[in-house]
Amino acid sequence: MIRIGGRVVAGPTRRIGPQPGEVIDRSRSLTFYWNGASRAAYDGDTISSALAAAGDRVLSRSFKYHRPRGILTATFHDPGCLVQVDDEPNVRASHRQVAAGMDVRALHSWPSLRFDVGAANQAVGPFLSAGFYYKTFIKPQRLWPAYERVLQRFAAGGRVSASSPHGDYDKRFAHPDVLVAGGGPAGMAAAIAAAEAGAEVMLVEEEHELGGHLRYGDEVALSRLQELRAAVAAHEQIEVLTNSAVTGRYDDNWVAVLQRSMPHVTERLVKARAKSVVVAVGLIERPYVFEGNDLPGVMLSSAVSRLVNLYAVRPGERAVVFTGNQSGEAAAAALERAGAEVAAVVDARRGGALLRARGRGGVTEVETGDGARVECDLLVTAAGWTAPTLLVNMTGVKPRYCDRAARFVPGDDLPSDVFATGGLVGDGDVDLLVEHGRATGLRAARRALETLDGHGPLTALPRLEPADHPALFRSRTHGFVDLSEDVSSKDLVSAAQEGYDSVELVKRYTTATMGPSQGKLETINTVAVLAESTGRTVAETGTTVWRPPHVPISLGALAGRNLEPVRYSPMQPWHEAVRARPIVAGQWIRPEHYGDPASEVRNVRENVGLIDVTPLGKLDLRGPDVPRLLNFLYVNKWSKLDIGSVRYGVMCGEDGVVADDGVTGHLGPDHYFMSTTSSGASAIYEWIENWLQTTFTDWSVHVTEMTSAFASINVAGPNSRELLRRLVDDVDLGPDAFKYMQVRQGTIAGVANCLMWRIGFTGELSYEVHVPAAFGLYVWEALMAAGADLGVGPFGLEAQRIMRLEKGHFIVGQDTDGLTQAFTAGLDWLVKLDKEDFAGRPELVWQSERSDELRLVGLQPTDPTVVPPEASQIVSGANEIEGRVTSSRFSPTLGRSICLGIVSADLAHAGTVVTVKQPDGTRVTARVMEEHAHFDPAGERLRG
Amino acid sequence: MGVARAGSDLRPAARRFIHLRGAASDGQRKTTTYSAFSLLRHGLTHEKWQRAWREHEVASAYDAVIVGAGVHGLATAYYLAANHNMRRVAVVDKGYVGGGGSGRNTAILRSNYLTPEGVRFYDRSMTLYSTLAADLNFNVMFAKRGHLTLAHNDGSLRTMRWRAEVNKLQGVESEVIAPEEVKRLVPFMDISSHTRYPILGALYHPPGGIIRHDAVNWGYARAADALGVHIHQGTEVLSIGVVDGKVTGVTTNRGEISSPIVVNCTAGWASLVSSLAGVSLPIITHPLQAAVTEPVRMFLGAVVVSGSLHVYVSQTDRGELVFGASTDPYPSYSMRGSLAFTEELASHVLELMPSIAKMRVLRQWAGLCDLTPDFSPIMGTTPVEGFLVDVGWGTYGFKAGPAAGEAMAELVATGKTPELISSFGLSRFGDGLLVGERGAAAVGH
Amino acid sequence: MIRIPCPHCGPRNSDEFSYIGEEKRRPGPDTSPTEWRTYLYSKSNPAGWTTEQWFHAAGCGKFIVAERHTVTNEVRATRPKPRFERSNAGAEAGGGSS
Amino acid sequence: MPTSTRRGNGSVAEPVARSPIAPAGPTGTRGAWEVSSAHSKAALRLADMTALSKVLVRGAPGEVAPLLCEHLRARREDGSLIVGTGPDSWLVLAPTGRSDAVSEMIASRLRGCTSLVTVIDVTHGSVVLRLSGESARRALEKVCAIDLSDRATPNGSSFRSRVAAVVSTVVRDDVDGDPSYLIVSDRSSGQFLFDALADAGQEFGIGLTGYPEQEI
Ligand SMILES: Cc1cc2nc3c(=O)[nH]c(=O)nc-3n(C[C@H](O)[C@H](O)[C@H](O)COP(=O)(O)OP(=O)(O)OC[C@H]3O[C@@H](n4cnc5c(N)ncnc54)[C@H](O)[C@@H]3O)c2cc1C
Ligand SMILES: NC(=O)c1ccc[n+]([C@@H]2O[C@H](COP(=O)([O-])OP(=O)(O)OC[C@H]3O[C@@H](n4cnc5c(N)ncnc54)[C@H](O)[C@@H]3O)[C@@H](O)[C@H]2O)c1
Ligand SMILES: Cc1cc2nc3c(=O)[nH]c(=O)nc-3n(C[C@H](O)[C@H](O)[C@H](O)COP(=O)(O)O)c2cc1C
Ligand SMILES: [Zn+2]
Repeated sequence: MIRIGGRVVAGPTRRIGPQPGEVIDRSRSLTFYWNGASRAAYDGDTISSALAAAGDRVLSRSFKYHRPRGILTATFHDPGCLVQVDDEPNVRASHRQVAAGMDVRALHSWPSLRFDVGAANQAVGPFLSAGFYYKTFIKPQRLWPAYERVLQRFAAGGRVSASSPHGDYDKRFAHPDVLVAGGGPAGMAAAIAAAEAGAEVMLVEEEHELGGHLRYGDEVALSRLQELRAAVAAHEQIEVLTNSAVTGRYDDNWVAVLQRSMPHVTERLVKARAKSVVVAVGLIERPYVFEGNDLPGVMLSSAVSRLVNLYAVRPGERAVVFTGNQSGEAAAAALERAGAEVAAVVDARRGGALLRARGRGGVTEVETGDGARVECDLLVTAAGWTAPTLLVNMTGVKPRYCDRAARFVPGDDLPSDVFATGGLVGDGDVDLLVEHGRATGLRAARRALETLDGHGPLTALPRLEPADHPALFRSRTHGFVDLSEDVSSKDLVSAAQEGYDSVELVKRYTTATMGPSQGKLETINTVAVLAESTGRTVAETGTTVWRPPHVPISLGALAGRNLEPVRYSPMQPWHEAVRARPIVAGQWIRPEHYGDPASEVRNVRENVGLIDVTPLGKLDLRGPDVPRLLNFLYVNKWSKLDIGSVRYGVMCGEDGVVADDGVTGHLGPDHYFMSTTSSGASAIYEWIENWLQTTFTDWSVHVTEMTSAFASINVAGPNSRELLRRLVDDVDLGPDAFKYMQVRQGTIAGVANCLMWRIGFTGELSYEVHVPAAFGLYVWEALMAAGADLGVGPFGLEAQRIMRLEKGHFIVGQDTDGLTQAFTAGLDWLVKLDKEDFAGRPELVWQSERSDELRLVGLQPTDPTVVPPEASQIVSGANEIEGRVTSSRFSPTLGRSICLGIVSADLAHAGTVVTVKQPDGTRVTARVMEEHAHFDPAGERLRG
Repeated sequence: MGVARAGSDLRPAARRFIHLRGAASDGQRKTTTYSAFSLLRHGLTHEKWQRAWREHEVASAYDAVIVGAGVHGLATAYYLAANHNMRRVAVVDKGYVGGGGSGRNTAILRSNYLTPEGVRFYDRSMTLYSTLAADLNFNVMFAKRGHLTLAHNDGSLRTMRWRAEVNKLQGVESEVIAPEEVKRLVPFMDISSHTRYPILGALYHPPGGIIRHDAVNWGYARAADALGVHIHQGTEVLSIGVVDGKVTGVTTNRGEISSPIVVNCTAGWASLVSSLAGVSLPIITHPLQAAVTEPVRMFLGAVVVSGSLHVYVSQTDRGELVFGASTDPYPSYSMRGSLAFTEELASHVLELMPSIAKMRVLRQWAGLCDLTPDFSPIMGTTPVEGFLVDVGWGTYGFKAGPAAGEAMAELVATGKTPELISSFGLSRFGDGLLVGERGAAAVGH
Repeated sequence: MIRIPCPHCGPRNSDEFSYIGEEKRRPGPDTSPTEWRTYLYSKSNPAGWTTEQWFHAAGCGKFIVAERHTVTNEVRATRPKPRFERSNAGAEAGGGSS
Repeated sequence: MPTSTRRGNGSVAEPVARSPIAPAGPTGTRGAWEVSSAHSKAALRLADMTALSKVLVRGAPGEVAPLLCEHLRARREDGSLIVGTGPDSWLVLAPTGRSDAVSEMIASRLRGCTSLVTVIDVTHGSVVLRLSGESARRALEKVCAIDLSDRATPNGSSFRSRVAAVVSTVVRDDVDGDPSYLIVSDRSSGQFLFDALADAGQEFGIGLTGYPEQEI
């Protein structure tokens, strides 16, 4: 029901007869829900056009003052038309098409859109001036949280739900020669010309179909539209993306395109590396500032044209048109065609002025500059254009103000691979826009294809300039400058007076331009009002920084499939079958344990266990200079390592900080094999390559990453030799033939080319076997089968951690940290400062000369049942920190708790009793041990 | 406090200029107090508000020139005037107040660092922040929402516990909590064990939270102005005078200023400004980006940080989510921002809270961070006498503003480096005495 | 995503590379703490053209040298690390160990 | 404990080589390898080719490239495919079980080189996938940032970059005029990569197909 000044003037529908350019399909009716009530729509309707057709005028309440708001622009940027659709917040009702059954709800209204209690805020408006919250709620401080909760209630926006499904999003890369942003006449023409010149073109249009402003223009416009669309369609080289937005142009023409309503996914992010970008995003009509400018029924002229011509909706019954350009006239003509009465046209070019609009739930009366009052339900404004310069300004080019046309233009000196055309550049009729678009498209193609001629002569770039336009920003009255943020021109004036008088400060103080349309509607008026109140010009005042995205983009689309690779060992199917508990270790997924780590430990100590250590870093090193390389990389000496032997080594960074450890074996002439920690593998590879490629460029060494090429299995425990003997024929495993710290190559279970090292992290007699990966599962199963009577069983990472702690082996990154130099880690026995040079040597020389350094020590809690959690602090006095427990476990082998810890030098002597403060606050004591090893310090078991 | 003490330790040079012609005069003023009452009065009478801070001509001499009108520079100036009665002080900035990192940070405050020196220092800042609104008579909207640092593997869980233990020993509230407790605090969190980055626990720091960062900058500027400090926006330092190893002043685009003290508080630009005085710093500048979503109704109470996933997120009172991540992968002075940042951010946030996929990013931006090798700041003297630095704030320096300003003011006024910041001197790099905060400061916020 | 023209692979997205750092000289073994720590920690960090090393990790696996402008991020030139050009540091570091 | 091995103790049955990708049934064997013998006629097909022999060659560009292949190219020779994977590295793909023979052949060809030459069997370190069919380019474009147009990546070219975030060597190796890509990546991420490609190909109706008769 439509009322004007209390009179009912129309029934519930405002749908008019078929229009030549309408985009609705009258043969397909849909039903959806608006705040719980059903509404009819046609396929092709936007939510707001369907609501407008149904006579709904109020689409939301503003977030601060809870003022009623309706359609203003009928575009994506419509500030009063954000709605909740099902579980999706902040949907643009003037862009989103209706789908059957949609549940659409208005924002910011409680209990209902018509009776809104928050509207009481309007009364206190004068006290809620810009920045009021900085000036109050200061004391008493303890009440601030309570105030804060009240403020939060007025937060803008829709709702998210913890049970929403993630949704289906993905991505795609593209490499167009020319990417055209905007599918209006200029953009289409540019695409056509570029394609004709041989370029692969991507043409991106935000709306649901190509055409730009031609879609809602007159018959001439519509016929040009058909021609251009047909020409685009005729070119296979043009890929057209509609309902898609170019959201940003980043360095080196890396362009983000958000593609919506796909058959396969909800949204897709296209990442395009374009050789040339043509920005043809047209112009945005700007609102006018006056009292009552936010009332439902106040609409931009283009909104009226769109509603009538695209959706066959009569936006009002009786209209006043305030205009400074032809677009106002076009709107007036559209209204008349739609059967509305145009009660008055106020032409700013002839001195006409607009004072205020009045009404409660919508406009009912307009007061013009001469004091006349006109009853109406629609006030149309045509106050001028804003060029959406973001995509150009993202390159670093600053927008320039064109005084004559009263608008900012993209600026000068565009990068050579970015072109602008169409309304963004200037005004003209369709012919001129098309001509300019074509000439620009051709230039873009030439630049992309790096051809200077061919495909005919380069047509001259026609003159396209902004047309003169009256500077219409604000009337004599004050009104809203930013409807989304509820910021008025008065707020801006007062902020400027308070000293927030640069455009950046006024923005931050009032939040003008910080809402959903990010200044596309608001910036020019903000700048103009600020200029007016500071006595500066608009040009001097300048704009705020334009930032991407051009339109908001969902987290889902940005995330896409979220490709996060994981790595598995060849034995993974076996681990899964026995339900090993997985642990995420970097990219690797590994078994943490198989049920009971303590019994896994006992089994290794008593029988034999298998652990999958495939993630260990493995590097194949070849060449005559490998020994020099090893001497440089490790802190210890490598010159004399016999073929068939392996050695433990530690690497430090140039700052002397422990970086990695592992063993390296000498396999054959000029052939070595290095192992690193699992987490250090890729960094160490890169580090070695760095030395070889940038410093020791004349050394002959080839390094090959072999981590995944071998399945690595540690066979550990007193029965390990016997177990291996059953599967290995070609290597003598006898204790004298294959000694501790030796390496052999041979065949295991019929699999040739296996490496076997006699080493062990667990402290037991053990063999680390590296099996060609494809046979990994086969060999693992063979070992399991062959060792059944020997008590073979798997053990996981946790059992290994316990056993290495029993043996006192430190773990780089756990028992050391980012500042732990080699001597702190207790590596005095290993570091060979008499080597002429090695990585980190100078720092280690200086560290060796100091005595006040922290030390890593073995610790045993006095009470053997107490296992202080790792990271418990070692303290003295009240709260003086003297160190910390870096590793701590209950040892099933020793039946007591054991630790490693870092302590200050004066506590590092064996026998010192230190105080450990546990996380629960209790303090316990622990004794500093003679050795890091708590079990078999002499290493008899592993040498056996 | 103040004058007497300051006077006794003040280097003679600092006083020499006070009576020179053209020296800044004492410009203290009576300021309107902000309160509900004054708001009401202005609302009723439509009386004009006073300027928050005034504009001045650039004087030819000051007792101290502070370069950079971010939180560090402004706080230093404020405490110089308030605590030490040194008021002939200028803060110069090439842009607008708070236009550097201080105006573009994700505004997370916390003190749960790793080293005892770090924890004590940041805790002092938190103490100052707690009463800052009242001290400055400007509501800075400090919301102690609670701060969660998630642990996704046993290594980071161990680091969390390490931090908690160090924190507790310095009297700072911190505790490692279990995934269920995380879920209670943040119901949108996916704590299931089959995710790529399972949540094994979190470091919970109840006093941590977010603040209205601009308000902090403006509040300091207004309070400093009221005490007579000159704030010069649009004033760029182009060179720094050094004679016989001593600073003599600066040259700006608005003229020369002589001053015995120049304090470099320029964060991302710190290397460039220091090099004007011939001082080289172990600093590299990387952009750090941030983004906000469109607002939705309040659903995220705590500040959530994941170091492994390089993301931190909080919801402001306006309803938008504010995100940050790790610094850009290569050094740059560009503030243009990248797409990769938003992609990574989104995928990581959805890893934690998959049900917010339909929320939309509204704006992204970038700031510059001055990273040091040990992720600790550099505060104190330099080889050039009178040229002081308060830099190296990396991705974490907003929270430090009050404590750093207070300590730097004391150093300027007394000539002595306060104990609180003594571990953070520039000389530590030459001495090999780094303060390792990598584990707690990188990405941590 | 800026593009870095790898001298071996052609122009590639920068996320295929890891940034290594400004080109630096490693002091010889008889270095002083000051000299060494300058090598370790100090950076020239210019706002302008800089010569730096990148590692084409997700490509050819080569370390390359790039000239990049740190304000515009423009990469104006890249070149391979010269092979067989032994730096002094290398000569000293490797000296006599094999 | 599961025992998928078809043998009781250590030395009876033949060892089984397995790809990291669970084979699409039915399965068969090729040499020591367990392979899928599924057959898909879909317009877009994904096959696990991990059973191929793979040999890595390192050497000085000037000496080796003329004898093997230029960087960024791939060359077919005697039933094997030589790929220039870097300025000084090459990967040779050959039918299963041929790695020793190929290594010897290459080593003998490079015997005259004065610089250090390394030839290593890396069969076990990688997975090899083949993505073929009309929409192969569009599917691969979803997870790979390289320009795959005929202009930039014609048949016979190769590159190393990321595919679905996994560093891979990609060879454009059309089969019977049908666009086709061979993708070689680290073995441990093989299943991940395979799943990611299958997912990317879903909108094009991707079918999983087995190890082909004509191996390379
Ligand atoms: C995206 C982002 C998120 C962050 N998040 C957090 C967070 O959550 N918590 C936290 O504690 N920290 C955070 N930080 C870090 C924090 O913002 C900074 O460490 C802090 O703001 C630095 O403050 P400042 O006063 O030292 O420098 P800035 O605020 O950067 O001020 C430096 C000023 O120096 C001026 N200047 C530079 N050169 C000159 C010259 N030659 N002449 C005159 N003036 C000059 C600049 O214009 C600038 O205004 C974040 C940073 C960024 C970029
Ligand atoms: N009479 C009117 O109502 C009216 C309206 C607008 C423009 N004009 C005139 O038309 C001329 C402009 O023509 P034009 O072809 O340059 O522009 P146009 O406005 O006809 O078309 C631009 C197109 O770009 C699209 N677009 C904007 N940003 C985008 C993005 N980031 N990604 C994808 N698409 C995006 C818009 O949806 C629009 O369809 C101007 O001179 C102006 O005076 C007239
Ligand atoms: C904590 C915080 C919250 C912000 N919230 C918003 C916001 O809601 N809307 C908005 O447009 N910008 C927001 N911004 C970003 C600013 O608009 C601006 O981009 C940022 O301060 C950087 O300045 P610049 O873009 O002018 O370079 C926010 C910034 C910060 C630091
Ligand atoms: Zn390369």
